[in-house]
Amino acid sequence: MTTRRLSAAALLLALAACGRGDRASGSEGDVGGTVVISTAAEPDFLLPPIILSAMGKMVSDQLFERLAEIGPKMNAMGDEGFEPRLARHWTWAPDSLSIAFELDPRAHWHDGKPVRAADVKMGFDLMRDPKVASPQAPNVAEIDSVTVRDSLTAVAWYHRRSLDQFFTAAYNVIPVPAHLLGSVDRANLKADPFVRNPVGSGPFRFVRWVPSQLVELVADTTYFRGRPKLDRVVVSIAPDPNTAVTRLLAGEADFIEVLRGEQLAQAQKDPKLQVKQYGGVDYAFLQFNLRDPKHHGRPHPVLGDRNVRVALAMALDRAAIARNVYDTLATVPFGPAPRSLGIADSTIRQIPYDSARAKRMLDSLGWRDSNGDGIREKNGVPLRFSVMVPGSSRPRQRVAVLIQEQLKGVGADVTIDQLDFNAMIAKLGTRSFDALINSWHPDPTPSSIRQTWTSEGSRTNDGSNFGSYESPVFDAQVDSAVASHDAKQARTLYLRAYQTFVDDAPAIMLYEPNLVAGASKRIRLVNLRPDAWWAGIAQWSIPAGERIDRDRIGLRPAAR
Amino acid sequence: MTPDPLLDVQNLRTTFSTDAGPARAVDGVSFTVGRGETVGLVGESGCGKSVTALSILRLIDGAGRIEKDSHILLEGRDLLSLPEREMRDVRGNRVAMIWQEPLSALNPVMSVGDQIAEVARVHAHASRAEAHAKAVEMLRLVGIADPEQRANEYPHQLSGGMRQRVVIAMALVMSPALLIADEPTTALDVTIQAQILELLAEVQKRMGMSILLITHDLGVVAETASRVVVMYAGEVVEEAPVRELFADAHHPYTEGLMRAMPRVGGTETRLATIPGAVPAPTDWPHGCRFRERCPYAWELCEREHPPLYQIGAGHVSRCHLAIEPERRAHPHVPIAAATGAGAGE
Amino acid sequence: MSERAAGVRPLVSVRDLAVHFPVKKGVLGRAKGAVRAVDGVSFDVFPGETLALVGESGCGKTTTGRAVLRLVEATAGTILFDGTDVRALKAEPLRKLRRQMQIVFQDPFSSLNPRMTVGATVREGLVIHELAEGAEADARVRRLLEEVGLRPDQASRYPHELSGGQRQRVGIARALAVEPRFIVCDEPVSALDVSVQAQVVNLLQDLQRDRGLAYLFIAHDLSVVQHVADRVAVMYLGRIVETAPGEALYDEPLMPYTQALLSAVPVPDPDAKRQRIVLSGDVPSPAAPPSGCVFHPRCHHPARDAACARIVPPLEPKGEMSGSGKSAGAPHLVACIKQPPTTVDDATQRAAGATHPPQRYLPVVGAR
Amino acid sequence: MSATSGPWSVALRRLRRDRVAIGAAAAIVILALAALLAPLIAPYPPNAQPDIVGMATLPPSGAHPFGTDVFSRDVLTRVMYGGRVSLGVAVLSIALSITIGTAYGAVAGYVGGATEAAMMRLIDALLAVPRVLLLLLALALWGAVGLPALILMLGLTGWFGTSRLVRERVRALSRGEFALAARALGASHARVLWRHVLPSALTPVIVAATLGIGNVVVLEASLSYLGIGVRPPNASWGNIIQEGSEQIASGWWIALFPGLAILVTVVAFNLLGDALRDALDPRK
Amino acid sequence: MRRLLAARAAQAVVVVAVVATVVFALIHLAPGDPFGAALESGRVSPEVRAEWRARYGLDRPLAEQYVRWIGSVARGDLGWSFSRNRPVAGALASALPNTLVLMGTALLLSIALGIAAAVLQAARRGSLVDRGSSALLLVFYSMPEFWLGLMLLLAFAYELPIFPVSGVVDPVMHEYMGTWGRFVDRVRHLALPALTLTLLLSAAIARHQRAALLDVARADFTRTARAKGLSPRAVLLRHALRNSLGTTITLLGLMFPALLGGAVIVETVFAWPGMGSLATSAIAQRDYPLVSATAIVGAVMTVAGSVIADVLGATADPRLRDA
Repeated sequence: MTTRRLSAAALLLALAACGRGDRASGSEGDVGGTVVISTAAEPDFLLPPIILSAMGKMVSDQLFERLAEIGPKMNAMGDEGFEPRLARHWTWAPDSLSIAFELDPRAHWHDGKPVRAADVKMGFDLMRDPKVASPQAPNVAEIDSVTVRDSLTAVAWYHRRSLDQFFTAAYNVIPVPAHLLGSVDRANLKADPFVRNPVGSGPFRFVRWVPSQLVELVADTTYFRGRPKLDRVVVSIAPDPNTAVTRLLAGEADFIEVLRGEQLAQAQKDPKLQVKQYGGVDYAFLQFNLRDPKHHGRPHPVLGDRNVRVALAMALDRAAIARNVYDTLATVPFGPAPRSLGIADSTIRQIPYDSARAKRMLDSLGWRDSNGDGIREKNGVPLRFSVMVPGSSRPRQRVAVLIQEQLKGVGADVTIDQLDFNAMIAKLGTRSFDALINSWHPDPTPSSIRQTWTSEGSRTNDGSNFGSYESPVFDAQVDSAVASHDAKQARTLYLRAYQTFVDDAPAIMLYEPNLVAGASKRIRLVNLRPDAWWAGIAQWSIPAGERIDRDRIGLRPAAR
Repeated sequence: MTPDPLLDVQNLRTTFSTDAGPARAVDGVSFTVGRGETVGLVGESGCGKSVTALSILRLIDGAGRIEKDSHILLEGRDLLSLPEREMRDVRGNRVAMIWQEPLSALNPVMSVGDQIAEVARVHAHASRAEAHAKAVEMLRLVGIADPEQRANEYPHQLSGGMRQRVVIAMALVMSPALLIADEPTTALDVTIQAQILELLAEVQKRMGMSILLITHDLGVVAETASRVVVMYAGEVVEEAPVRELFADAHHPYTEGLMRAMPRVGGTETRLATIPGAVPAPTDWPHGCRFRERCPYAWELCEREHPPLYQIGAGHVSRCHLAIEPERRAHPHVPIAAATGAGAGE
Repeated sequence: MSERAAGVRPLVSVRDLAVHFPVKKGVLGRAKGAVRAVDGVSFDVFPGETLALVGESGCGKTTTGRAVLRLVEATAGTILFDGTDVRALKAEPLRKLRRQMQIVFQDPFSSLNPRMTVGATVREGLVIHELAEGAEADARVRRLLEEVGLRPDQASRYPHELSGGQRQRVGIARALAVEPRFIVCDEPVSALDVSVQAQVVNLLQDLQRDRGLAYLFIAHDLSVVQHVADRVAVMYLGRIVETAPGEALYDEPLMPYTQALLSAVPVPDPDAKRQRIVLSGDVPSPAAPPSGCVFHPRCHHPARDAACARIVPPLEPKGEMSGSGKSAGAPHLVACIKQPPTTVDDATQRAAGATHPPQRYLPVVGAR
Repeated sequence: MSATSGPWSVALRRLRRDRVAIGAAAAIVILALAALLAPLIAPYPPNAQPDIVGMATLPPSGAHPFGTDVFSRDVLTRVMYGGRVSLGVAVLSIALSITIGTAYGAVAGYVGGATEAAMMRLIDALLAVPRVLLLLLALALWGAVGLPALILMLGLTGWFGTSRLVRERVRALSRGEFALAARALGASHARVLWRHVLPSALTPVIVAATLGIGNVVVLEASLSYLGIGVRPPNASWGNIIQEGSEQIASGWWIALFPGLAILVTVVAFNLLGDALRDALDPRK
Repeated sequence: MRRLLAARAAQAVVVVAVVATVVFALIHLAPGDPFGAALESGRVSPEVRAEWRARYGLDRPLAEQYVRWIGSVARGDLGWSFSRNRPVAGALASALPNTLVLMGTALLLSIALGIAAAVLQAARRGSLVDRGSSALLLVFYSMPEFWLGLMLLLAFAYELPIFPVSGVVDPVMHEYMGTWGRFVDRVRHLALPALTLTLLLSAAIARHQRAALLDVARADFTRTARAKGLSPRAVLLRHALRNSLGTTITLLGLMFPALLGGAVIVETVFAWPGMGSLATSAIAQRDYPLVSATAIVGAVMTVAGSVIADVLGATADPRLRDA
């Protein structure tokens, strides 16, 4: 599941992690305690501009504060609802081509130095510098530069106006300590000790990182917005997802972001554990390559035909597949957007499950099994394609086997190509595949669909439209939806685009899982957001009466 | 034979179970060894002489066992009825043994001094230092130069002759009453053999023990033994004082053996042979076991297993010729010519 | 070496044969010294005669036998077989020549392929040299088995089903199959019991008589050698120290080593009273042979002195041409500078530190 | 004694008297037959998913003696089909590695000298890398591999030990007396090696191969457990266990039965190998 | 003995060089650019990619790359780990001690256990104890490592939670424990992985040791010892055991790679952060510098293991000392 997130890294990092800015409050009684977060992923780095992994993001979000946080309505357009963080307030230029952020003078780095405008500039510059080769450079592409007006005022300058320009600077540009990073060798930033031993400005301080074992954070009691309730957060790194869950079940860890299947059932039975659904923004799909993998100029000999794709969609009992893999914890998506974003709905017309009709359709298209081997052919081309799945994702491997068998029932031969993650990325890059089972973790702005499904996303190097779905109709519908400034109108336009998408079937939507976190009962979980379950860690607490050994360590440093 | 013998083996029968059925390797062997005497036990491979030696020390293991009605009396005590613990007191103490292959008889990973000392530790309950001193003393006794140094060496560092001296030293630690020497010089070169035989004669003179010398080499027997027991097919076929045996071998097997043996200084240009080969111990012929190879055999030999006939003073032979001596003048084949198509092997 | 009986050319003629085995050390197996297994050996074997090579274990007699057949490669020297330079032969002519020179091994068990029947073993030479095939080969195998005293039906037996003597007969039949002229008999009877040993010795003698074979008979047992050999060469530490017709050697051994060797052989006669020379110590290592006469450290010759350690004794005639029958006219050669006559004159000896003049020393006269 | 008393028939006679060997051989034959005849005797089609919602992960019952897996497939059927892959991969890769190892070892041992030293240093080095690591490396480098490639890789990484064994035997035998006798007869090197040396050198190899089959079955299972062995939809015992190891608490039968199949196979091959070694032992 | 060590050290260098070559060949024989995948993610600009390639010399001819590679291995410069984002040497340095602890513990325990079992079996040859324990050991010997590990995990971490499921120490509490507490913590974590390896390894050792003991029991010098009047116990312990140890030690030297291979799998099952886990994760992530380094370190460990086996073997057997 971790790598599934990683596979959507491109989008993940465009994601707005928003959090309600509750001030730390409450009695002495709920301050203290240790939460051990179990995961199978290891952070890559702990310096925001070079982070690519989800777990790196999760940890760095505790260490590094951003300028402003998205509001409870999760509105990413304009600055409505955004709450101040490092920035006390901000001022739009009259032409809206620049925004000045005024920093809170109380904010300070964990080494005691105050947070300054130069730190904001440093955060931006590192993302932009080609020597750094920041994977997040595209996320700040809209920003031309960041300048220092005075020591507490940083100004972001934009190329052009856009709906999410505030979001881009407030969320994506994360200030880093210029006094510590000013003289680093940017070409070798990844080798700099700082990236494994960071000094941040957030509610938690960095303590230690033992590779492949753990990352330990401790509450910053001098945090300018009030100390977090927990004393300590430990990310305990397991080598594989199973072990990660096992640690929770064995009481060695306190929290895991996703439980499913058998392990969920076990956790539900365990009197020491709680489970908590928190939705999710992921959606998984069977994506087709519409182009011939060997000659990109030609359509795919089998999957280039829309009718074939529709017939294949009809042959899949997606409800049963979701049920088999996730039991009741997943639903079949309406379109290329998850329910939790509220943009897609049941008005979108779906391709029904009807294998008899699928067979008839394939017959009428000329795909017939003439040689009796159970596989249809047309003009000597067999109805055969391979499906890539990452070796690291058990659910997707399982789905692949289910799809394989169901499509075999209508005379289509699917071979499963189980690849390790990097090999898959390489094949996606060169578009040399037939189909894949993939999953996106999109950002809260529906406009991100451009990157994944429009022609724009298929042509550019950064785009993620690996299947080369290039429908002028869909492109135009998306463009007009993005351009719209009226939320209602935008929704209608998006729904129209989604319908086009579903009818063209460049991908068959499979399921959107409803994420269930598992945690020790003694932890009071706050604000598990569908897109960022960690947003509220600073507000999590453990009542004094329920504490165990590790909660009583207090703030003292490790004995070593 | 000898009054009040040191060792009195009576009707020893040792059987091994094999795939082909029970093998009666030693089948009713009786002989005695007097005090201070050297008895030669002679025979070809497979005749049971080594098994006899191992049986005396009760070192038959695995598939072999000594039959119930056998007796081995050492100084009047039946070794076969001793409990194992008491038997251990006999081994290496009252009865010691030396072996054919000195290299494989020595533990390759223990210094020779330790291996000799071990005997003193076990039987004399000597301290480590005493035992070591004893080992050095024994090495000196068997004529090894620089014994202090040699005691710390390992078997592979010694020459073949020296190894055999070590084995002898090990056997002599407790001044045993009986030394069983199983082909002690067969694996050695002739010049080394001379050294070892000389050593044995010397220590016997000095310590006065009895020696049971097992060998296939009649030359060695002639030079060292006072009495000879000849074995064939698991049985004693002839026993006589050494001079008498060489002068007047009675059993056709002994006779054949003597004639088949090339000798330095011998004049015959062609050796006599014994046709055929030793039968298998799982399948001894009935009647006389030698009859199929015997130039004199007649129907009595097939019908009746010959007993040990008394031939002369201290001379017995398991051959019916004892009762029909005139038949010796009429062999079936001229003995010297019996060669060539010996297809019966 | 021997020019007796003019006109008779030796079948095998060996000159200055040396076989050194490198002693390897280190990772890359560099040679660090050598074991001089055979160190300058010369002899002739004439058609139809038996030359015995006698010595104790490690003296190099087996290596010599194998080097003659090029089963081990010689380091130096020449080997002529019927005029052909064996050492110079390429693989194919050598293979062909092997038809004429054969070997019988000591251990009849390890020298037979346990996976091949007696018949296949004997037949192999016929196949290799394309002497016969099919039914003809079968017939020849049967004849050969009969000739060595086996039953033809034993052709289907495997070696482990045979007795030691029978195995040695198979080994002999294998050698005979290719109709050689010369056979190296490498301790052919030392692994056998006395009664069987006599059978095999007689068989070898009969075959020699019938087929006119020449034998190089390698043995350590002097009593067996006396029975089979026309001439005897005694080896010690890789060298021939004495060579003579059988009778001469046994009657009057001149090399002190030979004397000790002969005197050590036990005699199966309880009344024989003989003086025994018991050598002290062991044979030195062939990797570091003593200087001068290799036997000098153990020598009992009364005239032994410092010169023995300095002068390598030449193998030189010491007695009159003796011998009878096949060995008639063969010289008695001895490598000892203290046994007169010697070509190493007094002056030379004294220069090498001699304190004793050579003197005739015959402690073991008339072993016969 | 009968005419058929060659070393092999003697060994066979000994084996026939060895009750443990008979039992082991019987177990292997049963497993092999079940695998070979799977298409004829398996109760269900191997990949059929009759009801992925209602029949998934059912415990053993009369209809499904080994239960069903997460895809509602019959585990007994899968284990039978998995045996085809597991045993087939093991036998073929062992055959390959024995062939390569024998050829390499025979050449090294027969030629001797510097060539041999160089050849054996290479073997030392290859043996110094744990085979699992070597396979992980190779399999990861080549990405998803089919069964033929997996067999090839198992075969190519499995011959080092064999070559050492063969080298030692060939070295000893080719310098031994019966090889010398053959050379003295005028046999060519090829003939000596082929007719005299190799047949005797192969005895321990056959024992090693028998023991090796068990090892490869385990190895294949381990690789599949690490996710780089036999890939779905091909069932192998290893990847059935891998699938089952995630259901270990709710569907223990999925991993248990293929695990038992492996255990029985390996134990049987080990027993048979031991018995074979005893039967071929000339000392007895 | 010193000569033996020197020879083995030279041999070790050759072995490591060959392993380095094989690894290089493997990586460069594989289809595609070996370091491609790590650099192929769409986020890296072509210029940066080119710069990285230049930095690792991937733009040079193969021969030059090979020379550079061997040279850097010889200097002990193992490069940069893409997946760990740190120098390879650092990643190895944190993993190696864990592997050594695991393997060392398993090795010592299994030698003790294996030899004890073998002695017991040999002393009671053919008895119920002998046959029963032989059968049990054979079953362990035949089990896949991961399977045994999974079963132990299921039994002792899940069903009967006596031992922790993974890791070397309690990730959180260990740093805050006293000395004794830390020791107990380490032992508890070590228990299951070490037990898994120990069961497998001791089964192998016992099987071989038993056979070796029975072989020695047939040897002539054992008979000599009995003829000296030694008790069966003394013969077994003083003569047979010491002699048979030689073959067992040799076996251990030969088994070292297999032990390392077993450790790779056991480490994976128990999430033991050692060389094995490092190797498997590096391979999964195509982190070739790290992969190569683990292979080389594995080879060095194997060679070291065999040198130790040789030295121990020579201690146990004086014949080898002079060899």
